[in-house]
Amino acid sequence: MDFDFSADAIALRDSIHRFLMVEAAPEMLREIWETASGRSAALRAKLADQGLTALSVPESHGGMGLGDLEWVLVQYELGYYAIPDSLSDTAYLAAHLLQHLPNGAAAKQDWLPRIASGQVRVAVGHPVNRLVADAELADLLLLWHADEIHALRRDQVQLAARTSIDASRRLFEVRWTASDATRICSAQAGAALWQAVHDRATVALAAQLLGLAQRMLDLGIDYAAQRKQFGKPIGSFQAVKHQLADVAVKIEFARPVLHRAAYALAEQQPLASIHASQAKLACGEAALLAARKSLQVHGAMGYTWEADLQMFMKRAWALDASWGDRSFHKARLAEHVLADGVRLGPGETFAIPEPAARATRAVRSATA
Amino acid sequence: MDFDFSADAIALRDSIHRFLMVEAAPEMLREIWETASGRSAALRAKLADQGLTALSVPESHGGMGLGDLEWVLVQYELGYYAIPDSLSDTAYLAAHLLQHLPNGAAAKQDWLPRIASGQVRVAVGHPVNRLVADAELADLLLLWHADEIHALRRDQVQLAARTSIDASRRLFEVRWTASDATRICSAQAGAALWQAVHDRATVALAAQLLGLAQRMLDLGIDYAAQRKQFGKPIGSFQAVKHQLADVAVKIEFARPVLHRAAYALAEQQPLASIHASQAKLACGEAALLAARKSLQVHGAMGYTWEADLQMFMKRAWALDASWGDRSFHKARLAEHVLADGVRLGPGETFAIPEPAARATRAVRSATA
Amino acid sequence: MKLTYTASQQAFRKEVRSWLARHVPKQPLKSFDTAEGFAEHRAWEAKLHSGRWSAVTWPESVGGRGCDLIEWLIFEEEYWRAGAPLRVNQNGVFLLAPTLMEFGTEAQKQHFLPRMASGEHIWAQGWSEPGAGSDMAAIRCAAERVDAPSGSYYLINGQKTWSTRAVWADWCFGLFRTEAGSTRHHGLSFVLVPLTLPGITIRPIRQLNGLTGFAEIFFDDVKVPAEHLLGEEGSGWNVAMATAGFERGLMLRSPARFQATAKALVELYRSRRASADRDPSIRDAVVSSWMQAEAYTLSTYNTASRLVQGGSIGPEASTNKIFWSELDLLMHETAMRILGQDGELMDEPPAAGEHGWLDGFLFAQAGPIYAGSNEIQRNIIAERMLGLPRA
Amino acid sequence: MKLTYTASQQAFRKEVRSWLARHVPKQPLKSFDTAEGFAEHRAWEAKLHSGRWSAVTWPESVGGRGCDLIEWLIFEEEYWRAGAPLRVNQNGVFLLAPTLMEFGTEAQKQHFLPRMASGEHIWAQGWSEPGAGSDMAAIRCAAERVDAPSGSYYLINGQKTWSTRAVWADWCFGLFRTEAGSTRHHGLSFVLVPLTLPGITIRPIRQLNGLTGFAEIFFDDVKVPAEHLLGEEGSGWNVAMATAGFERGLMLRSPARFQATAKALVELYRSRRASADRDPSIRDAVVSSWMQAEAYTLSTYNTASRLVQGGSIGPEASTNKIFWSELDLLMHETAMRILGQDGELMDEPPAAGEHGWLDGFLFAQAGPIYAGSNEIQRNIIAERMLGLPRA
Repeated sequence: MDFDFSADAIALRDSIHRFLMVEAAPEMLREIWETASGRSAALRAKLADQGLTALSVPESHGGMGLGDLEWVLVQYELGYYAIPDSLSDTAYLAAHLLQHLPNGAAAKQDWLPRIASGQVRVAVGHPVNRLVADAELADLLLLWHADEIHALRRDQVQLAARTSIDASRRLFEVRWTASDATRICSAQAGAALWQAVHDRATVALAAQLLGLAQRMLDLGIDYAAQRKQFGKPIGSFQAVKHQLADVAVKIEFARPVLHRAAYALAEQQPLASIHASQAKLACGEAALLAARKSLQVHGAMGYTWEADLQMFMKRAWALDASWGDRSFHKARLAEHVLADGVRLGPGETFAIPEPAARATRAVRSATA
Repeated sequence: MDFDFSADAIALRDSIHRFLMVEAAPEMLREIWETASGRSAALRAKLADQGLTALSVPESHGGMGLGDLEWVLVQYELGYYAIPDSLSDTAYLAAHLLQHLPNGAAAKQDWLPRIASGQVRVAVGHPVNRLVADAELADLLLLWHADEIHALRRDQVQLAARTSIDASRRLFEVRWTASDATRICSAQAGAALWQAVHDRATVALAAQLLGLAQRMLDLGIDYAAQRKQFGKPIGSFQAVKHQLADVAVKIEFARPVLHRAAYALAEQQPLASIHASQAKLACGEAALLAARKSLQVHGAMGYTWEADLQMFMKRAWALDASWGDRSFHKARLAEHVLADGVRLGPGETFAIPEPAARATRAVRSATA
Repeated sequence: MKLTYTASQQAFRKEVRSWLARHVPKQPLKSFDTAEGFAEHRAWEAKLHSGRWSAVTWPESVGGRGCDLIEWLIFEEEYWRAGAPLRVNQNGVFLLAPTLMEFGTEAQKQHFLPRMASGEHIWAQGWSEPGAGSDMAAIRCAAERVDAPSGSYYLINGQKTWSTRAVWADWCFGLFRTEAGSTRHHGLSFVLVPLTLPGITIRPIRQLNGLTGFAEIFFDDVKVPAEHLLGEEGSGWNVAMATAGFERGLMLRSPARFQATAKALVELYRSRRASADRDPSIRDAVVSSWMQAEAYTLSTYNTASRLVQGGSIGPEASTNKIFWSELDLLMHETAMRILGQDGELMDEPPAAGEHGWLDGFLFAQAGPIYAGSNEIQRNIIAERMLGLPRA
Repeated sequence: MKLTYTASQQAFRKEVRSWLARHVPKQPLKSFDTAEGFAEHRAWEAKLHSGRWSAVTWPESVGGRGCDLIEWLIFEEEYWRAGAPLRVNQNGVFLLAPTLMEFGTEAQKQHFLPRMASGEHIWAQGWSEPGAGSDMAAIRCAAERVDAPSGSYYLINGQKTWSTRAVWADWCFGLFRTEAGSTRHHGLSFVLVPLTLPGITIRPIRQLNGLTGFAEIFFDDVKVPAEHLLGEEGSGWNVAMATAGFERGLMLRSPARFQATAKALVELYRSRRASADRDPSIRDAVVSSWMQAEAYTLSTYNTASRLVQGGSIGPEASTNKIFWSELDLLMHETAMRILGQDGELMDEPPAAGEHGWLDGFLFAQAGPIYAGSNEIQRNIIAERMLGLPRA
């Protein structure tokens, strides 16, 4: 029983943390928010330099061959710094889809090395989302059609931009036509792949939400320690202390839930989807509470565009409802917990249920 | 538009308040709690002396002929002082049932004058309650059977006592046999009467719960002002202040909801049941919050038998689930609010809906 | 107790309803936090005034209808029921006007009230300063009285912030320190300042939603004629407290507003029930929202009926503020949960009659903060209403 | 990261499960807050000891099995899974023992630990005093050292209160003021006191549920041999803080306890679903309870695995306390909502395997209060973990 990440993963996390602290200051985020595309080629190039685009591309395709456990740490940092980029969609989700395509798919050879080298952006259109993020700048779009996977270039789709409250999200309605030429994976093999991608996106967002929660807490602490009212720092008042302490408790108890979900993905456990939903709910709850309480501690200042807090709040609100909103994930949890014959209670936390193992085998064969 | 009670009603409330302050000190409650019957003939006699048993018995039967508006004020006081007696069942609920029996029922003549004079106790067995309160000392039991009303003397029923956490409640399983001889009202006329009694019991408990909430708040305030920790009264700490302030807010906003419900009963409005449910939910929520927060403010002392708080908490917990628990009343509210064509929103608060007026007429004819 | 409307109240409701049905703009106005929207809203105030609906509780002599609080509540119900525009001059009509009527000279009343009613003067607030937010007695912005031959004036220097409506408003009211060296709530005066005076610089503050609902005001040797002092010099704290009482109290947020939101929430839930019910706590939150909006309405009618009969406002001021601000958050958070991934879209066209949920959600975030934070309100309740000892 | 059990851990689980299956009493014991129940529970401690299960984390030399924390968690899981009795000697085994092992002399360890393991000594706590609850440094109960020819002893005078288990316990541990005139956390010493000594009067305190789970202890010239000092004289605060750390931390409430409750809650909901679903928020609370019990379990395994690898306990001590006490309240309040009118009945026979919900509900009320109130815990989190300034 060991909850620690490998020393290499920790080193990766630490280096990304230090890198983003310098390269992704709030002022830079503001600048990128205000650009037309909402994306910075320079930032993407730096992320690629750090090796992040290559993270989970197999070594055979020019990548580092790392996996879900490394990603969960990286995603947390992407959340903490509210990085406005499609890195996760490209280098985690699309890379996962592509590398697990049934053997012989040309798309693997075409795209994985270019993902690894940071040359391309890939957008993923999953049916749980009504809109597709980052479609405009995408070189490739991987789109769901009746469980099939279709690959389209940017010029093969029509886009209509939609505006999110979070200016770091760039969302699009996508019109396109499915054809034999665009299909790169059958529905039979595709179903499990789309599920695997959804689970990864769920954990990725959970990690980002937890990073956002911690950032909003940190912003609240800083403000409360500096701002004075009635001759004292407001952070010395119990009413402020206790609100921030509650956020800290939520974050502390979401973290191991998140890490377990990433582990379940990495191990392809049959309950990985359940664990992913639980992680997104726990981390989302921490982020929403952090937003509310940090805003309250900031007072009117928190309600301004000038204060950094707003960028993190908006991102938290938006991500919480993305890749399945709270209702979606709660329904999935409830179905599991309230089912006949489910094993709950002391001693069952790390047990691997038998019956669902079939589903796992299906995923494995689909990805073999 | 006038929310004020009549001067007479206020005077009655004030005199009962002063009376109970003297006659129903916590030490006396403790004594009664510990008796076998849980009831005090002396206390009942004093309540009768105050005119409370005669309150809503018609003047033609030796009573004062008052109604729901006076009762809601009295019930609040009964709650505030946690009076361990079946006064409400006898003099409010049973008196209501009996006086609205179709003309000619002998039971009216037999029992109403004796209720008014304080000679008898009457228990009411409504199907929403699994057990019958105060059956053991009852001279008369009014029992539901397929919407009929049956009247039985104590020696016509068999009782099995059950133990409530609230020692001021005496609950019984009642075994009895319905017969033509025991029936005093047909199902046709009975249905509306049972409904009217349920609504009145709901508002009565709501009022008691609000009185309990205020009492628990007052106990918390007293304790917080006296008890010192770290060299200061604990009531000077924000963490304590804010918990008690939240209770005060809940109480303030439950009170007009309660008074409106009593008014709707008095006016036989078609939405009286809905208003009654809302009152019980609002007052119950205030009482549960007051229990939790006052206990927290009391610390370990609140967890003892010695501290008065426990008597009020237990009563609040028990009453909140009686005559329809929260789920029951919430379901009734939801059905109303979410129905097709219901009139909600600005300007509708005091509107009397048309269609349901038929039901009211039914009650009126049943009680004519 | 009598919870019914009189015939005359019913007739009043009919009259309001009928006027609004004819005049409420068919298309929603632009936000009054934009230049264009501000002008549209000012025109709407003038339109209201043309029907004598802009300040119904004022005496007829200054443009009102002499309505009592029950009629005011009826007016508000019809106003929100009709989906009429937000009131750009709320600061003036609901906050400043009662203070003016209580403390103003006859000349001040005759000058300001009609212009306020007609929308000619739109008023901004000037309470907070960078170092004086929740702690309003920490105000430092100075107004030095100068008695010049050409007439006495106050020379104002300093800064105000979080000044609602100040970006496009004509006038601002607020507290200034007229006695140099005084501290806390001593030596303050309540002054009315034309925002067009030389020496005034207004820096808009961009809000969460990107618009500029409030501003910083910088005063650099601004000369305000002495007749714009409201109440006595040095008694500004008492004058302001009366305003703050109104602000937190009855008229800041009429129950109709929350009833309209609750109704919209019920409709939103009903229209998306299949997806919303995947999280069963949503239905509970919807029904609870409706109940709380009803409770707020009943409580307000209760207070209003007491005031109409000559009673005085009690601790409702502070309990109200907490109740409606938390209710507003609950309703909008619940709506966002129902909307799911549609919630984040700023360009989502609302369905027929649908509430602007995202805008409302953002605005609701400010509720527990402005007009005295809820933490301050809880202190007030604990100390003044419950009698707990000060720290 | 590796979230699986080793073969030896699995074997250990099997061994625990098999022993418990054979020995856990078929009928629940009476409450240990009654004389008869106390005796039954003491006998159960002895039975546990006979299988070497009463203190699995202790070294074998003093009656334990040298288990690490992961094995301890496994033991707890099986213990709660089997529905085994509550531990009457929790104060001793989980709170005092770690302190004894760290600060005790060899003689003290050899004397006390085996007797604790066997149930011969049941321990009570002696922290709080009437004027020293949350503010433990306000302790006044005096222990004056007297060096007599017949041997040194402490002369104890004063009072302790809220002393858990003290009504029937054999020993009590606690803090006493050994330096007259000292203040706050100076001049305190940690002393072990036999409750049978002359001059000791124990007054049971009746709890909410009518039973006597704690007591006041009055000391009137009580002579405690000096060898019962634990740690150095005057260093009691440090010794006690180590105990308090354990108390609030990992071992006070094992996750298995809450998982067992969560499981029972799911079963209760399923068995009464038709009526419970009338309030749809109940289902949400049930699922949320399960999720939080899982989160608490994962968090504890996370901490335990770090400690096993030589790491140290962090701010978990305070966050844990808040989390489990609020979860316990949530679960029992939800159960009471499901039970409705059946909830108040003290004589309701639980259905097969059903939890004693009313008892649990009452006990859960104490959670946010004892072992350092949740208000104190939030202060600690804010000041020590988040670095916010002291008041």
